[in-house]
Amino acid sequence: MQVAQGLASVCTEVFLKRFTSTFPHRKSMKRYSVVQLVKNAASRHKNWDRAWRAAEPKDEYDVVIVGAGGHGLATAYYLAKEHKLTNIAVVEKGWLGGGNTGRNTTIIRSNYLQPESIALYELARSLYEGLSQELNFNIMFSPRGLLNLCLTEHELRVFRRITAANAAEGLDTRFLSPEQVKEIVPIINDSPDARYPLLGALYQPRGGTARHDAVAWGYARAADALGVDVIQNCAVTGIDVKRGKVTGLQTAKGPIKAKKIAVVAAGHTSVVMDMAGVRMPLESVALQALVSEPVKPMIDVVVMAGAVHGYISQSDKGELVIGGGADAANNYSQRGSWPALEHTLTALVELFPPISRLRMLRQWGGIVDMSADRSPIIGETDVKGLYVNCGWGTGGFKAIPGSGFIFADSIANDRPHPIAEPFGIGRFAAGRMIDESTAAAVAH
Amino acid sequence: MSGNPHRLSADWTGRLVDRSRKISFTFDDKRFTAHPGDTLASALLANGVRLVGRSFKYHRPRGLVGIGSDEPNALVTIGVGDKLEPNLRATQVEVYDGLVASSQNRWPSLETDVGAMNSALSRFFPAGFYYKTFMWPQAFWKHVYEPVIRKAAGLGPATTQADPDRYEHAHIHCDVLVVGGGVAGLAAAKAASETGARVILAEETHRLGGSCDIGGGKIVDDAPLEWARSVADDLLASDRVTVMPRTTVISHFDHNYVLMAERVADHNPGLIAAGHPRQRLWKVRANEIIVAAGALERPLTFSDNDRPGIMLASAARGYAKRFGVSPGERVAVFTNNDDAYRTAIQLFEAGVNVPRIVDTRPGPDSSLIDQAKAVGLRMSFGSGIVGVKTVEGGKHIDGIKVAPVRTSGRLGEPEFIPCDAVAMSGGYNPAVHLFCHVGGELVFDDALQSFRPGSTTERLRVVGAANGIFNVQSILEDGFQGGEHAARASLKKRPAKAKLKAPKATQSTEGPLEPIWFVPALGAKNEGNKHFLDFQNDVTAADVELAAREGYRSVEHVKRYTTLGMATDQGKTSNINALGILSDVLDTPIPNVGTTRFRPPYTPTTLGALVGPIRGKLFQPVRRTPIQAWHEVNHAHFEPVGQWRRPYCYLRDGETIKDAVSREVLAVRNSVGLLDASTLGKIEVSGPDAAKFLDRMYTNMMSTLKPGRCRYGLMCSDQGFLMDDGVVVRLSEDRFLCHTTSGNADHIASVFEFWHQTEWPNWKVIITPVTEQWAQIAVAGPNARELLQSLDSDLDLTSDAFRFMDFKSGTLAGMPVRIFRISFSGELSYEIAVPAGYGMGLWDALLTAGERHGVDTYGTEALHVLRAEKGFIMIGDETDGTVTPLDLGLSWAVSKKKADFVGKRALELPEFHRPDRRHFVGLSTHDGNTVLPDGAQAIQINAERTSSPPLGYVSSTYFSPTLNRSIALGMISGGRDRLGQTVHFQAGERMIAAEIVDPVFYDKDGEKQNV
Amino acid sequence: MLLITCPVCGIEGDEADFHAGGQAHVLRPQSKDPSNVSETELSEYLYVRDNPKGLHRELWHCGRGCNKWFNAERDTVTMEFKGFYKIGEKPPSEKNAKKKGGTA
Amino acid sequence: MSDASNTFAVWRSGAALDAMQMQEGLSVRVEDRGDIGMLDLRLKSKSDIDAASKALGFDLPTKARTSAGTKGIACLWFSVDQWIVVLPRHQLPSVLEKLSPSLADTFSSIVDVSDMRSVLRVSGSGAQSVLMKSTSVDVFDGAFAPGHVRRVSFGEIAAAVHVIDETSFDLYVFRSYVEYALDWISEAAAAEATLQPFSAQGPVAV
Ligand SMILES: Cc1cc2nc3c(=O)[nH]c(=O)nc-3n(C[C@H](O)[C@H](O)[C@H](O)COP(=O)(O)OP(=O)(O)OC[C@H]3O[C@@H](n4cnc5c(N)ncnc54)[C@H](O)[C@@H]3O)c2cc1C
Ligand SMILES: NC(=O)c1ccc[n+]([C@@H]2O[C@H](COP(=O)([O-])OP(=O)(O)OC[C@H]3O[C@@H](n4cnc5c(N)ncnc54)[C@H](O)[C@@H]3O)[C@@H](O)[C@H]2O)c1
Ligand SMILES: Cc1cc2nc3c(=O)[nH]c(=O)nc-3n(C[C@H](O)[C@H](O)[C@H](O)COP(=O)(O)O)c2cc1C
Ligand SMILES: [Zn+2]
Repeated sequence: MQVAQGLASVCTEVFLKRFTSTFPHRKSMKRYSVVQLVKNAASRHKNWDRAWRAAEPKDEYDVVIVGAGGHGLATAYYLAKEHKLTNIAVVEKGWLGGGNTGRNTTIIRSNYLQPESIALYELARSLYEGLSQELNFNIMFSPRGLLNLCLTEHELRVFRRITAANAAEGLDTRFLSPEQVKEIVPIINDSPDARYPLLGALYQPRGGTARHDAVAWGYARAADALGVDVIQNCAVTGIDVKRGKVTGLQTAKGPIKAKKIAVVAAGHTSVVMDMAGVRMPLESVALQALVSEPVKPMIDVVVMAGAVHGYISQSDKGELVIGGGADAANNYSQRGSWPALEHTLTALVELFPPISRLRMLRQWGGIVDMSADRSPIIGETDVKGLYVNCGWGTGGFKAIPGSGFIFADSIANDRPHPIAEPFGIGRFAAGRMIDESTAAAVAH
Repeated sequence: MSGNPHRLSADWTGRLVDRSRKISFTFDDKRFTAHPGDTLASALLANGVRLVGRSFKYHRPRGLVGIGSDEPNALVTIGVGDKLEPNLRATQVEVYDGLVASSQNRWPSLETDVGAMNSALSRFFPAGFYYKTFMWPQAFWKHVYEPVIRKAAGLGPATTQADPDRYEHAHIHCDVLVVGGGVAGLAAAKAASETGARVILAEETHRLGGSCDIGGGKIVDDAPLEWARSVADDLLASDRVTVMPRTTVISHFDHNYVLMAERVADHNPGLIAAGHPRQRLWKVRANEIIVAAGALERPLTFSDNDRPGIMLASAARGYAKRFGVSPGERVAVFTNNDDAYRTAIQLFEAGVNVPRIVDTRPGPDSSLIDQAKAVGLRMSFGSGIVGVKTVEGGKHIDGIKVAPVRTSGRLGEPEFIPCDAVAMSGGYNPAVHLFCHVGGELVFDDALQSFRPGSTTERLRVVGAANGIFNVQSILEDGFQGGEHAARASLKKRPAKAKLKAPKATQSTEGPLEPIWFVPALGAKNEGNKHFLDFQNDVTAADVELAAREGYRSVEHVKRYTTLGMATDQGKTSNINALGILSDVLDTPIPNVGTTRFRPPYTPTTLGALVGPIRGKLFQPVRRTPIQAWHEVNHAHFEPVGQWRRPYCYLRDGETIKDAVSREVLAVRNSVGLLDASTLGKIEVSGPDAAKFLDRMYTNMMSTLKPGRCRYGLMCSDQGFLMDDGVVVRLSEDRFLCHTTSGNADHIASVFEFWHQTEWPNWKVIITPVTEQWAQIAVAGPNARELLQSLDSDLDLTSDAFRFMDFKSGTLAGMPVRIFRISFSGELSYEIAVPAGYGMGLWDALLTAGERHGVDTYGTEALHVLRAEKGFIMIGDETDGTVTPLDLGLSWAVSKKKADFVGKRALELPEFHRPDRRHFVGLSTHDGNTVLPDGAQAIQINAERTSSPPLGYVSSTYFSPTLNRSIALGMISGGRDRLGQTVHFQAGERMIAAEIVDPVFYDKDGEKQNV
Repeated sequence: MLLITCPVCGIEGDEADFHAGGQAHVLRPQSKDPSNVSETELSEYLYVRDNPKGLHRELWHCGRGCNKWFNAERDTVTMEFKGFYKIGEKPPSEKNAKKKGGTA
Repeated sequence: MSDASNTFAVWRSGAALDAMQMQEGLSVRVEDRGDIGMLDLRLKSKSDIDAASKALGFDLPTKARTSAGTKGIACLWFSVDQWIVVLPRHQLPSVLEKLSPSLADTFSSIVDVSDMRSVLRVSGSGAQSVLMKSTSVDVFDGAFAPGHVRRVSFGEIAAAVHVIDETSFDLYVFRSYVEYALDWISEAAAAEATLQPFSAQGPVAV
């Protein structure tokens, strides 16, 4: 069969011609505002700027960041903004924000147990509060409140300890009674006959969610405006090291010289670091998630239930956003898989019986980098000029602004930022783990 | 018009409906009549209801677009109360008598929807508008904008009640799973079963035949449907084949694991009453899979193409043929391909007025076009619909404006053609979804202007229209060949030359289609913001263009920025059209633009079905000890411990939990108490190398333990952190019994196996978990010995004969027992193990014998208090994965003599010997009536509250009934060197002062347990 | 849901009936010479993992079968198993490599 | 046996099972096989397998997932080095008397695990259907024939299935899970919802 060559392309051209200003090369970014929106509506949206340039690599940069996820882009932004470095590139093998930042369940909280973690995640959370304004991009931070359900006596003790640990760091986390929980989430199963009767919840009122894609886009746009080259479709294929020091990298778009290289490649960190001969305490595995069809508001907060491995929130569009467990075995497949999701769904239907009649719309996986103690790794490596920021595993979205901030500071000043210091890669050999998995040690 | 204004005349009764019978249903509280066999879509159409829903963003009035599961618009809510179910596609809902349906996403009503204002304002809501605004002032997002947006979004409502229906899971294996019961699927199933394979044929709808009833042509000498009927009969009669109607293959996972959702009773609630589940999830493992899922028709992108009355051409003729319903009285056809001519001809034959066939192709030529000409249909070639005239605020169309589209892209003189419906066709997309779930690679087919399957690592093949083959003869051949090959592969037969022959078929040949992604419109309408791509999410051509222009150039960016393809239909009909536009915008061919990722499930699937029976009392098993029933009868207040449910305490009349716990503690301290310790993990380790092996597993030396003796042991991970503890008993020279904590029983057994098999496979060790073989009862308290002595026994229980940490076996009260004289309470205490079947008997015997001592039973909380009084650690309270035995002051249990044990090397790290590590200590509040809160953080004496990390925390805290004061245990930095110092704890607004003391609060010299 | 065959008992079953044990052939230096293990060697053994994108040698436990641990080779991208082999045996890819070498 | 054997019986046929047998509308019948004894046998060498076979009076099954036995004594293959000997409880002492000496001084192990598991006999027209709803095994596989033994996930618990004949099987579950197993079976055995794939079917619309 041959294709009739008719009007096809011409027709679309007619349509395209309507937009006179195609792809302007912008000098200064126009701020987004209601006024802009109205103005642009009047001009039929012909004059919106590009959010970012389609940058191509230069020969050399002061800092090349590998990975245009939230962490990489935030690092670039703060390097430019706070440390006035302008000769920076972020190289991305696919499309910016296409890694875990673009596929996570967007939970933001800082109610951790260990003081090192609290400092890091609370810095990030507090930066999220003003991030839309900072970036001039609505990232829809929604501090709608977050509940960690308490379903066992063991959790009760752990959560009390967390409440106290948080209070000691000045965080607002509270322990709620089952009645208070019911009031916040009326559809919760609070029957005393439930398999795990509800004993209360740890509540962080300023925990919540943000729009995942917008975080990546907002940082990309803001970084681009400060002169950062965000180079997409540019996979790093090699890292050049001379006499223990980085000199540049090989990419799909050719070699690039670099004084410093910061690898922020999440699930692919082991692969990229291997190019510099650095072996990592990481395992990559697909973490599973799903969304339901959108429905009218039914859950107004984020709910996590560690004892039964389920967490859930409802997006502004109305889907229930549900996180599952990880696959059993290492992989880089990003595929959806079943066992983890079935487990999660049984837990959530048990906790929220009315969701039984809703429907799953889509499921997916993201390759997360699980570090040996499940806490992130931030800092310089044994190779001079080679920095790494990884190991965020299942929970790094919430950390993006904080992580970018302290990582940029560490790179710019050639010494770890105080909040980053405990997260150095050397902690493993030293036995100085930062372990948040207390709830895993359930026993009597 | 009365009754069913759009039912066709008697010759066109609709082959699926029974016009002789009537049933009734309601839509938005209005009662309507339908016939058995109708879908809600066909019944609404028959009743002249065009407006069935409102779109997501602009609340535009919407009607039916399709006829199957690809329907983007006609979403309805079915049922009420606890059976309420939102977002169902009217095209899939089979009407039964009494069905209650409602429209969604409108307020106050479908006809007058306030949200429709959004449509008028649509210019202010281009793609991604919310990223650009709603930012000021900062607090407004949470308090003002977001609540409004949330309320407005979200399609249908959810029920707030628990789901009353039952759901099932079932597992099934087969040689060949065939997805789809159209001609291709039937052919494949027939060929596979005739080759000897065990075959499952799953079909999403309630009937077989797929679209062959509207595809035209002949198989052998009959209508394709007749062939389908006879093949179906063969398949149904075969015991090698299972045909599953109303079963959607939703997901394909690694290694041909497939989920299928069967809608067992949705079409007939009577089945639920009769004992059937509402839906069933099938978990299939198929050696080979054949996807014969057909192809999905795509709309054309013209201005106002979303108006009610504009539907897909195949749907239009489907409604006529299957349900005897016409989409309208005057139905214009708009196409870029020949297949839509079948719609024109069939509608014409059904007596519907077809005023015009508008064909974008300048001079198409084929037998179908000739047929259309022959029956007198009029055509406008090289033309497009350049405007749609609507009435009643866009709820109905009144006619179309048709104009020649010149090669310059300019429009010729428009002609107005009155009509109340349009059947459109932009070509077909093979249904490649399932092929893609497990990494199948697509190729772009220029002739189809669509993607079709390329290569895959799975044992899966695609046939028929899903494979991009649309001609019946070729489909049959493809199906037969696929079926035979798959069967041979599964049965491991040699792939000989195919033996089975497909029957002969004929079908009118079709000319080529013309790719056209954007039909120009008159005047201002050309902005593209009424050229809808994704109907449900209101994504237009202009949105796609804007996204690309703003830099969102990856197809995945376009999807996310515009929400294209993210609605409940996942862009089944619209995605390729959008790719076409994007391709033109970026000036990049479609294959380079690529497509967004296909993900499971194929259609949205009820969470209830996914969860199946695993809910309520079948949600996570509760393990029961042999004494569980007694606990229940005797008012135990339970707590979950692992999968067990252990008595926390036993409540007597009028008692609070606190009262009960203190009574139980005092009973043990003052007389004697019984604890059901059956849940403790028990592992027998035997063999010549058992002692050597346990020396590795435990930090202590176990090889020096004498037969008949017990030793408290610690187990670390190789990282050096304390993992578990328990008493090890040497039953005989080469046989040990290891006790573990309840929650860790299975874990430790597998840890043992792991070390044995992977690190020391040649050691002669046999590991036998025996937790469930034994019921175990702790008898603790000063009167414990007397109690036991009052029972018949062949054992000498006197203190010299049966010392602390001794083990003996014998009989007690006529039961075979193992008795361990160990104590977790600090009292004289025996733990007695009996084969589980005797558990209740022993419990009874002990209770009876203990009556004169006022024996009491105690639960886990009393156990905790008792051990805390003694300063014993509890795994999970004092440990959290970061604590070593050294931190806990248990270095006496960490052998210095052994060359190696699990955790030894790590424990030598300087980090674990830092003087400021947190040590396990007692905490004695200055005020004995004040109980420290759980987990309270210790703050340096005299220091201002700073953000510097606290000194440590409270790990266990109780009011001790024994000592009549509060006691607490905690982990304090350098604690062992701070004994006697005071630390402070924040408790709400209050500061509590406590002294750091030795963790043993009660009977420091251990006299009680040694009596 | 991966499909796994236990090389010990021959059972073929769902991934859910097995338990994944991570990277195989990780050397525990203490077992060789407990008195002479550097901190680097220790952390290499305890924490550092190959984590390859591609062929991975890993441990599995036949939990609903013979209760034995075994090894597998699997592509971590396509998820295809390339072979299953018992503890103590050589990975199939190594064996094959040898064979190739031998015949060449 | 001691006087306490009564207690044993009382617990074994707990209330849950009585209720179950009385429940109407199930496609299977469930009985507790009651007073049976079980030995966990670990043998590491061919000679020990031979010795044990001799002591028991029949060849231990060495083919994976099979069983063997005589006169009331059955031996189920559990692993390459593990068997479960199932026998009437009263025969346990005499069998042990023969078995133990035959394995004396060998690297082997016999553990009395009589009380560790409950054995449920599930029989009736719906037995196969119950298995399909509860386990991931291929019940239509030719190997899944009488005598076949397979450890499975049964619903949410670990279990072993011993196929007796076309319409019955024995289910071995750890005793703490037996109530759960019964609840599960009563849900899976709804008679109306009995599954009969791969058999002639009623009409389906075309
Ligand atoms: C399903 C799921 C749910 C989650 N839920 C939450 C949650 O609720 N809350 C939370 O806080 N966190 C959550 N997370 C974790 C969170 O998403 C991640 O920790 C976080 O997004 C990591 O951001 P990143 O920038 O480090 O990585 P990514 O966003 O993955 O970015 C890394 C980038 O590196 C690129 N890259 C890789 N290799 C190369 C190369 N060779 N060359 C160039 N570029 C390369 C990748 O393409 C990618 O774009 C979840 C994760 C998943 C998968
Ligand atoms: N341009 C054309 O002429 C053209 C285009 C497309 C189709 N056709 C006609 O369509 C027919 C094609 O035959 P075919 O058998 O390949 O396709 P088909 O459309 O006839 O059958 C596919 C079947 O698969 C079912 N299905 C789809 N996805 C499913 C899933 N996930 N789970 C279960 N069932 C699923 C559908 O309900 C349908 O019954 C022919 O009759 C042909 O004439 C013609
Ligand atoms: C918070 C969140 C909400 C989502 N909502 C939708 C949705 O409404 N519709 C949809 O089709 N996909 C939704 N997705 C899933 C994405 O379509 C996509 O599957 C996911 O980001 C992973 O990308 P991939 O499937 O392209 O690999 C959502 C994802 C996230 C993280
Ligand atoms: Zn095995």
